[in-house]
Amino acid sequence: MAFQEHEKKKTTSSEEVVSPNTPSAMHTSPIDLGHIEVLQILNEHGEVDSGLEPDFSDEKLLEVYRSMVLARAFDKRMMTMQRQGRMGTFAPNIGQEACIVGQVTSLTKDDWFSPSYRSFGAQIMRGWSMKHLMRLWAGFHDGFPPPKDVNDLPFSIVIGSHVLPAVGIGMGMNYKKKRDCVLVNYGDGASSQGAVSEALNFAAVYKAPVIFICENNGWAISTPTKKQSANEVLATHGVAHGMPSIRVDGNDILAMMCATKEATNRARNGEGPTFIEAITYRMSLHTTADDPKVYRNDEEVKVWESRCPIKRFETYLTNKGILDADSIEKMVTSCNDEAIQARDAFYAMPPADPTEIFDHLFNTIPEELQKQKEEYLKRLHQKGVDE
Amino acid sequence: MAFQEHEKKKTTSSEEVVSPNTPSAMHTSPIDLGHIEVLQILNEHGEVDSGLEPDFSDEKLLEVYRSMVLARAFDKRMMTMQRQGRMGTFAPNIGQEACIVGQVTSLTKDDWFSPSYRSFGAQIMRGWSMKHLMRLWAGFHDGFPPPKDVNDLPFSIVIGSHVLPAVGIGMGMNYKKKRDCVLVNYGDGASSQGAVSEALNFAAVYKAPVIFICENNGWAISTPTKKQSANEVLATHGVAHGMPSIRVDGNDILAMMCATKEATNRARNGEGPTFIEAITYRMSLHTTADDPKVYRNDEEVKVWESRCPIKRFETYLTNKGILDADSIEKMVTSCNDEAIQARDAFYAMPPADPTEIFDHLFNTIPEELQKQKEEYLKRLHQKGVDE
Amino acid sequence: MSKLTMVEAINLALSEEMERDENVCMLGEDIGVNGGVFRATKDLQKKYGEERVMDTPLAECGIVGTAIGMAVYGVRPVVEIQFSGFTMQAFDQIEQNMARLRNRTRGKYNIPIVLRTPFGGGIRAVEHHSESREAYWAHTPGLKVVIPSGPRNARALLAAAIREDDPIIFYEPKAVYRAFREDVPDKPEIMEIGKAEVVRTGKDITLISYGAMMRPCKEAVNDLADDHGIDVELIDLLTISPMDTETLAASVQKTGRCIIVHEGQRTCGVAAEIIARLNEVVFEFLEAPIKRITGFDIPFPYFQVEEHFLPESEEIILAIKDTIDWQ
Amino acid sequence: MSKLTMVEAINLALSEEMERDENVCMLGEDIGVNGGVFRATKDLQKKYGEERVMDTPLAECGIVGTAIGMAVYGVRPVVEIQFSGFTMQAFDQIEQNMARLRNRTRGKYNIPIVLRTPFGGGIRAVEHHSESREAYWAHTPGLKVVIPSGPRNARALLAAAIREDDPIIFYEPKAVYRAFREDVPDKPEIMEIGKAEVVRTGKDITLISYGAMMRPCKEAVNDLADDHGIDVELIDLLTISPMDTETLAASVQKTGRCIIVHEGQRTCGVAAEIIARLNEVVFEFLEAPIKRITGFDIPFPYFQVEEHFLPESEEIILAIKDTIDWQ
Ligand SMILES: Cc1ncc(C[n+]2csc(CCOP(=O)(O)OP(=O)(O)O)c2C)c(N)n1
Ligand SMILES: Cc1ncc(C[n+]2csc(CCOP(=O)(O)OP(=O)(O)O)c2C)c(N)n1
Ligand SMILES: [Mg+2]
Ligand SMILES: [Mg+2]
Repeated sequence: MAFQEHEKKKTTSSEEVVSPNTPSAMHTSPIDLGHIEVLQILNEHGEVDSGLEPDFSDEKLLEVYRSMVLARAFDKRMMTMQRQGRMGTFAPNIGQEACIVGQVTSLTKDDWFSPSYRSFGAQIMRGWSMKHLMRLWAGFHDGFPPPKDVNDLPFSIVIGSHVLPAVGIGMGMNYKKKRDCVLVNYGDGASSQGAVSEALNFAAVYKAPVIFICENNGWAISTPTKKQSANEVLATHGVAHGMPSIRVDGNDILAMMCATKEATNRARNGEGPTFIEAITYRMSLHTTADDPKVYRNDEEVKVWESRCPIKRFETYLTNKGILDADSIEKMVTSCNDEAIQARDAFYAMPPADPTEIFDHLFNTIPEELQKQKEEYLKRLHQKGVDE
Repeated sequence: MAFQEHEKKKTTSSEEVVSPNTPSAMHTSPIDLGHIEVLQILNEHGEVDSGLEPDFSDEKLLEVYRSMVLARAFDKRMMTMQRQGRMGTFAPNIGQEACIVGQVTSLTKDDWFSPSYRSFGAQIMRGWSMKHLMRLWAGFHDGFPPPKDVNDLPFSIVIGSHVLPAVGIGMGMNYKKKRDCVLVNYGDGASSQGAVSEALNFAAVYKAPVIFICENNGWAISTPTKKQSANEVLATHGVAHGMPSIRVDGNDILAMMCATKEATNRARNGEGPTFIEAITYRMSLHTTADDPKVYRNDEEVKVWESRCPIKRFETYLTNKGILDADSIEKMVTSCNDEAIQARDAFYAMPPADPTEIFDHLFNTIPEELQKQKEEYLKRLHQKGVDE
Repeated sequence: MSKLTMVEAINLALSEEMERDENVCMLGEDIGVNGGVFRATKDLQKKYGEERVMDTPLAECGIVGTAIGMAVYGVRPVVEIQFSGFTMQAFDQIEQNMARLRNRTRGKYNIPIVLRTPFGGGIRAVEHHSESREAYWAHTPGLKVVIPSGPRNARALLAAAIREDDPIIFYEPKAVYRAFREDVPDKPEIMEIGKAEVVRTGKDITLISYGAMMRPCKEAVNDLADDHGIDVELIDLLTISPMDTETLAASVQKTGRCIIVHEGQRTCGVAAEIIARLNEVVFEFLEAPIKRITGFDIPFPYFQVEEHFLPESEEIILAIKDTIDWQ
Repeated sequence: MSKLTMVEAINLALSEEMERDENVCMLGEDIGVNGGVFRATKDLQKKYGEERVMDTPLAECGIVGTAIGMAVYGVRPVVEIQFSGFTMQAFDQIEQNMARLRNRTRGKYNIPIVLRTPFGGGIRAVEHHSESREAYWAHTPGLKVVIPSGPRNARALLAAAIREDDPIIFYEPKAVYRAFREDVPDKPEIMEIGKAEVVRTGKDITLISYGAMMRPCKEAVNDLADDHGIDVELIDLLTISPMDTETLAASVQKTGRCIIVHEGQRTCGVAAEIIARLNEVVFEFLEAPIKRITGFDIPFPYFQVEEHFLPESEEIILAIKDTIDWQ
């Protein structure tokens, strides 16, 4: 794909540049920074760029499509539960399904994923059951550990704080000579955190097998991207730290699949990290505690409705003869049902165990902490909380 | 100068780019990142690029030349004192005089300067007496406050930690509608600190009148720039954050003077920050506690000797007829004398006052702290330390 | 007089101080159009403009670091950190510059910053949103740490903080934000920073707390008076640092017994410091060990069980009875 | 047996542990060719290669943050932060991830990191190079904090720390680095983390300290024994958190009197915690207020006057005499 070529070009041009501690004369010719490629395969109308069309199998395409529909169904179910007071505050992923689902489609079980809090669709694909995710967002401790055999970090609550650990996992892969990779996503807002810059730098310096997905969805709560950064092309951050960087239409599932596939290939081949800026849009609330009416106008939202990643993909799949109105409807129903079943299973789960909050901080609970635990158990006992 | 043009070009190209939260269609054409201009006016042999030669007055040129010679004389004096055990650990600026002195030549008294620890020449130009700087590096509290009427921050010891406050000063200037500017310098090593990225971002977002000088001197203690960053063109950091960025030959005093002059003009005109990467070389020890023989070879150092910023400037000034061998010798002697006088004046200063360490933390010393102070004074008394 | 919630009272103080002094400005995430995620800065941008109420990029270190520079330049920034857990992102700037730049320059530059941030549990929030880490700041030389407990003192202490020339960490107990309303005078009011308040005098035992924990303490005090005839002296610390040792000592000298309640973790917490001081100055008056009821030395738990982590009045009552019976 | 300085003993432990377990690796600034600014990692890169002894970019948050990821992946990073003052740059990663990721994942991921860093004053360094902020870490749930006081225990505790599966802050008293030599056995040695050491038994008073402050304490103890017939029990804390309350309490129960000495700032410091605990568990045995001789609540002063900031034996002697005479 185009952006590998770009990468080659860039390397050549930067070799010309004087290395300050290499004794060579000062070059005075301007340094060409090259281009950032922009990738879109399916346009807003679901029309495919035939020159770029990938050849994923029909099964793969349908699987991915279903994941997107399921992500939306899950979102809606969560919203209802939240409004009924049966779910904690959470961050809907509606409108970003192509970006979120697409990014993990090239990952294997041995790869790692370090998600932001707005990554339901991806987490489900990675093997988290919906019931488990509900448990997590409803504030149960047992919701946090990733499922057995799933190599994920729990989602990040502190903006940007999960990016450095993700890079560290990549460095660990290099250390252990594994040919796997790590994918980490974060938002336009997170891109302002210094720790994220440090992460890009470490990844590039150590050629760690990391794929950075910067989900530029236009907003960080009430702050639009143009107030977040004077350079709205966030892919430039990747360039600054010396890694191949691309901008992708994040509402185009094919583009997301292709871009991440290429990036994971690079990573596995020892070629180091890749930066992908995905342009998408947060269609709903920031979280259920937020009211976007205060800070953005509906028209903007409407325009983005017309760029819906699911509809676009449906058009493509319909044109390809893989889907039709009927199978679409069935798929939506089955996903809604699955979400409802998950909800029921979640409701049937046991209440939280208040006694275990001391047990996992250390491998062995230190004596002094054990005393505090006993004090706490006494408190529970006095309150009549069953253990 | 070239890099303003470059800036115009960049703006145009970035306007083409889709603003994610502005409802416009996704562009798929590659985003041109443009070029980073590289500025050198005096080459290694002291030959001037006549197309770029600035017309500073002879007095100005001589004043700057003397500042460079004085910076070196001061450095040498400090080194002797340190080796005699009469000075604390310090960071020599030898070899970087053009970069260090040149950067402050366009600042006025109303502007602010936030220096790194390797900025003697600049601090002297800004109005710090050498005696005062000696006091500072010898570990006296009264050495730290900048002199009356000098708008500087004290030098930064924690790498990169002074950059955000410098940007804040620029934001304060905007707040108070002042047309002044702030200049902050930091090293290639510091460029890895996340806080420095945040500073670039804030400056660009708020169009703060800040000039960033990234002194790429090849080394951060034992770490060469190429291990610090996978993209050795550190000026790209400025580009990533959306500000005009240039690379300058930091051993070329004319280039440093011109680049910073243009940047200060931009800042005063409300056009926001500028990023200047200055390529230079740390000729001596990192600090007096360091032994570079452990990690770098002498040949590299020798090559850079031939790029000496002072010699280069001498050649130019001699060719121009402003200097000759005789006046050079006189200048060197007079600077050495001045440094010796400063040393003598420093030695004649009173010993440190151990009693005042409680007095400046707060505007009014809180009662509880006053009790601790009394405890401390009692300790001094018991030790027989005269107050 | 109007009946305000704490968050309204804070909004009022901010508005009054911005009105009073044009050098007062605000920086924070989503504090502008959005009025802050808790609406503490509601309408202030509309009133005072984007230049004085600045939405920032999402970078706490950046916010605090630039506020320091603004302060050096003579502006008086009030910083909002969205949740106190995210002050960790700015720890370096707080510890290395905000708390020390005045000292470093021997008073040449003042750093009149107020760093406001909601702290504490009780609102069923996700991890990192319920922290009480005031002890970090109390342990950091150069900072003052102020914690209001109700609408009226929040308004008066915040105004005082904004007028101070030294940096202040202003921890707002978010569980109190909308918990109750209180009469707040129409005219601006100032409360001295550095003074604890004896909320109720009593002779049997001293109970010391602050912030949201004042509620269970008050409940306990009332129950004990009503049902057990135990007369508790209740002290609201209000300023954590510098600590008003005198008021605490005077009380314990009288009662001989003391309990301290806070949400923050125990080890090296604020209660430890109070005990150390009382041990130093009123040792001979102590008739029982001083008890601390605090957060445990584990991370604040997830919200399904958070209620069990937070001290409640029953436990305070038991502790008081135990301490009174101690021999 | 060989006579080693503390910095040599640390180097030895690092080398032995890297030899023993190929998953042990190191990250830090200038630790490779340069061997660290104090030479604690001298020659280790030569021995174990660049992949295991990694020079990093100049970003402490980056170092700790990536080490966390490596640890999650099963590597065992030993991190060097060049001076403990710069751990502030990594505060967020330490508090939010290093200390908590195990808890967050209910034990799915271990974080076996040792964060080594030189702390404390006494070497005439510039600002930020003499910090003692162990109380921050003691107040942070999820961390263990270990502070050796001599070559032999440094080597044995560091080896133990590297073998632990939980994150450890390993504070090295830099004033001790080259202060004296001590016999260190040829064979690797392990000392249990979490145990204080009674360095000298005594009956009159308990003196508790750690790190570089053990030197003036030992001087004081010897002087008191020789010149005044006062029999001091001296305890080296060694692990600050979790604290060995039992050993401390047993001693004070016996002596009835106690003094605590540390360089770190006073308010909410380690001494405050010790006092709070002793108050809780041996209140009835206390015959005098527990005294603390600590750093004052100001930034560590510049080096012309730093000697006056640091506690010395004369003051400890006076305090002990005062406490013994107290009534
Ligand atoms: C360090 C930190 N600061 C602030 C917050 C509060 N906060 C939560 S989400 C958010 C905005 C994030 O925006 P972005 O990174 O663009 O992600 P998006 O929500 O758009 O997916 C903020 C400010 C936080 N969680 N962590
Ligand atoms: C936050 C922080 N980390 C580490 C150090 C120790 N240190 C002092 S100078 C230095 C290297 C700085 O290199 P660079 O930024 O390139 O500046 P130069 O010394 O080359 O001028 C280091 C690591 C420090 N002072 N602050
Ligand atoms: Mg966003
Ligand atoms: Mg450098």
